[in-house]
Amino acid sequence: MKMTQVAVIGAGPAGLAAAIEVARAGGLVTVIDENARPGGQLFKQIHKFFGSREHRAGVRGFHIGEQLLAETERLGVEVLLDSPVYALFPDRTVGYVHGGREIFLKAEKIVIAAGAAENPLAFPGSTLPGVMGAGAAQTMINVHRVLPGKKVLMIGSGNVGLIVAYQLMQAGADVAALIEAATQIGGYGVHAAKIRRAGVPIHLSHTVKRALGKDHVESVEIVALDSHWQPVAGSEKILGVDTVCVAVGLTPLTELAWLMGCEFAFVPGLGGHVPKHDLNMETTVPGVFIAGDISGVEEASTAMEEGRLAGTACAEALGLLDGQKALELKTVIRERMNALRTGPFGEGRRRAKECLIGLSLEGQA
Amino acid sequence: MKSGIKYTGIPSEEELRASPGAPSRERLEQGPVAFIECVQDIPCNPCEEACPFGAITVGEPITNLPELHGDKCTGCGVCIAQCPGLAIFKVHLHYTETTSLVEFPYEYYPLPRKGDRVPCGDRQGKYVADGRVVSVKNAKAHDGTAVVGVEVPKACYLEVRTICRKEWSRHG
Amino acid sequence: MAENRETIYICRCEEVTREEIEQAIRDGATTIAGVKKRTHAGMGLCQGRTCRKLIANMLACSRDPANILPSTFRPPVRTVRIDEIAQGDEE
Amino acid sequence: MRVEKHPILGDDRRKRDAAIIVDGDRVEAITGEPIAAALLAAGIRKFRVTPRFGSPRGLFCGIGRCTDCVMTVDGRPNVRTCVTPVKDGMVVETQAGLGAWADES
Repeated sequence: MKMTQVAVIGAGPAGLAAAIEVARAGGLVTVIDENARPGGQLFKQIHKFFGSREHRAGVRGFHIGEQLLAETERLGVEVLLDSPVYALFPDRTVGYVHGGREIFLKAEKIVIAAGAAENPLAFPGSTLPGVMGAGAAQTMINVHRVLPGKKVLMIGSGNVGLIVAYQLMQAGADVAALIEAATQIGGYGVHAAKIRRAGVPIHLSHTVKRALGKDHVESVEIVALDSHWQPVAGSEKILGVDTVCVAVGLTPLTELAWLMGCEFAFVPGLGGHVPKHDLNMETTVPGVFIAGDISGVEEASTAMEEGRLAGTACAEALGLLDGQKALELKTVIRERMNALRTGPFGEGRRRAKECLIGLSLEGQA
Repeated sequence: MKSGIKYTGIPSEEELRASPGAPSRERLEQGPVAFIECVQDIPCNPCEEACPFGAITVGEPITNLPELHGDKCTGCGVCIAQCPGLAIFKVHLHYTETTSLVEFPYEYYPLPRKGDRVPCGDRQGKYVADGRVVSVKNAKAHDGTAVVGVEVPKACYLEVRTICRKEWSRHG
Repeated sequence: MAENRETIYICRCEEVTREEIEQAIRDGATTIAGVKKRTHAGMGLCQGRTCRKLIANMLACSRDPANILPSTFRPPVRTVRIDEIAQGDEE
Repeated sequence: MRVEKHPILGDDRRKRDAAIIVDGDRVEAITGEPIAAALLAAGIRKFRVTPRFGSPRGLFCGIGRCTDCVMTVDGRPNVRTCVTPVKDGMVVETQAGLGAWADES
């Protein structure tokens, strides 16, 4: 059996940031990821990030990914790829598969940074080839450099829908429209403004009625919704598109935390059931930490800060950092994190997080 | 239909008027100036650091709207490519007797070239007028965000914000 | 409702329709596991990874979503080949 | 269709160094890219037909979770094409239903 001090599950922004903090403090850390490449979703994010200098604002996501990888390499962090973690055991043993065989890794601390998955949307025709997650399309155009289709309908006006619509056009596709069931745009206005300038209409209070086609999407029918979310008869419109991208939110990938017996709280603002955690990102199971989207769906910038927090807390718990030094580091990280959780978009998440952490502290008392 | 960025994805006239990032009419008369169309309190401040003259302030918290100080802004336009939201433009109202110059960020392929005649569009991508490309800045520091300057008829300096990409590529 | 006449698949793997899930809920299913037992939704190749959320949303029409827990997770929670984990750790 | 030119990512300089056989036809590909990417680049969108109703399926989640994109690869059914890298000479077949192992037939 392999041994390590800290096992980090997931080599996305949260996991890599956590590993970097542990390694910086002199700890032995192993990152395990099911994908062929590290970086999680950062390498498909080709837009410039928001925030301020300390959040690497103005830097494109994939460059941030490159920086994180360079840092893990410099610190000698072990990153195991093509290694899906399929089980966690109560004695903090990680079961993963690599190269066609099962391997067990025993760790003193575990950081679960498994990320999130896109929510599906079911409608007539939603199983036709050409209907896909916006994230799937984004991976195809920006990582694999292949267009999934020529003309696209985007469903969902959150930042994912707005950004992927823009990036589809950057890759050479045509976006026929973006529709949103709610009465206002969910994501940042500046992202919406970019696609409007490119001539893409945004239809609010609209949903998809069905996708049509024999072997793949050939057209899609959209319909307006009234104030009770009911389709308005006669408002149907057919759009000639070959691709429908679905961007209707994300759900944290929490299976491993359930397996470990972590207590959960239901917080709709964070994507549903999320493991309770304290200010150090530690769950109700001692020695098991979480970071990133699994602890509530947010953005890569906050995921990295949560990872740093979890990594620092692990290092402290292992005695690699003294209490004073750890507190200093964690205070700086929390300040950076809170700066991102302000304003009309961030405040809801901050309140949801506070509620989640409040719930956890209550449980401990 | 409701207007405003939350409903249309386009900042309304009222939102722009109320925004501390939009230059005054007097300032526009005086020469080239940045035009910041950032009207939501999002956590972001690279524009503040981008300006070498201290003409943009965001301060704390970083969700504050950027404020443009018209007296300090020289209209150099270096802030345009630094805005992650692509929400900063530059307007030179009296470029010539009859034309204005508008600079905007542009991240599509292919880039226009200096001297090209291009169909120019407004905030909803609708054709406004033909323009002449006078500059295409794409320094390494821009990291792919090119800044395109177009000379357009004076009447449309407040409207033109992009190139009508599809119409343009159709013309070859 | 007219749109119900067109098939909507909730479980993409086992091709379980919205009507079949609705019937299971009428028949008394109150949990994701209950729906699974009655319809096979979530028993296909992806093991409910895609339909879980949709079924939870449908159950939430009659119950508080906070009380709709995901069905029990057991290893393997990722797609792995059985021969890979049957072989064991030989290191 | 491949994205050859890109305003942010630049030109795609990767060589089409591999070929896979898809239902008997040769399809150009790039070693290491997901099979699904090579298929989409060649305009192939239907990857399989379902067991119950025989309806077409293709790429859906793109991260190896939904299993909608599975095909029979080198005689092995239910291979997730969105996360399985191309190797030169791979034989890829549209999968019918749950598929069959090459040595089962």
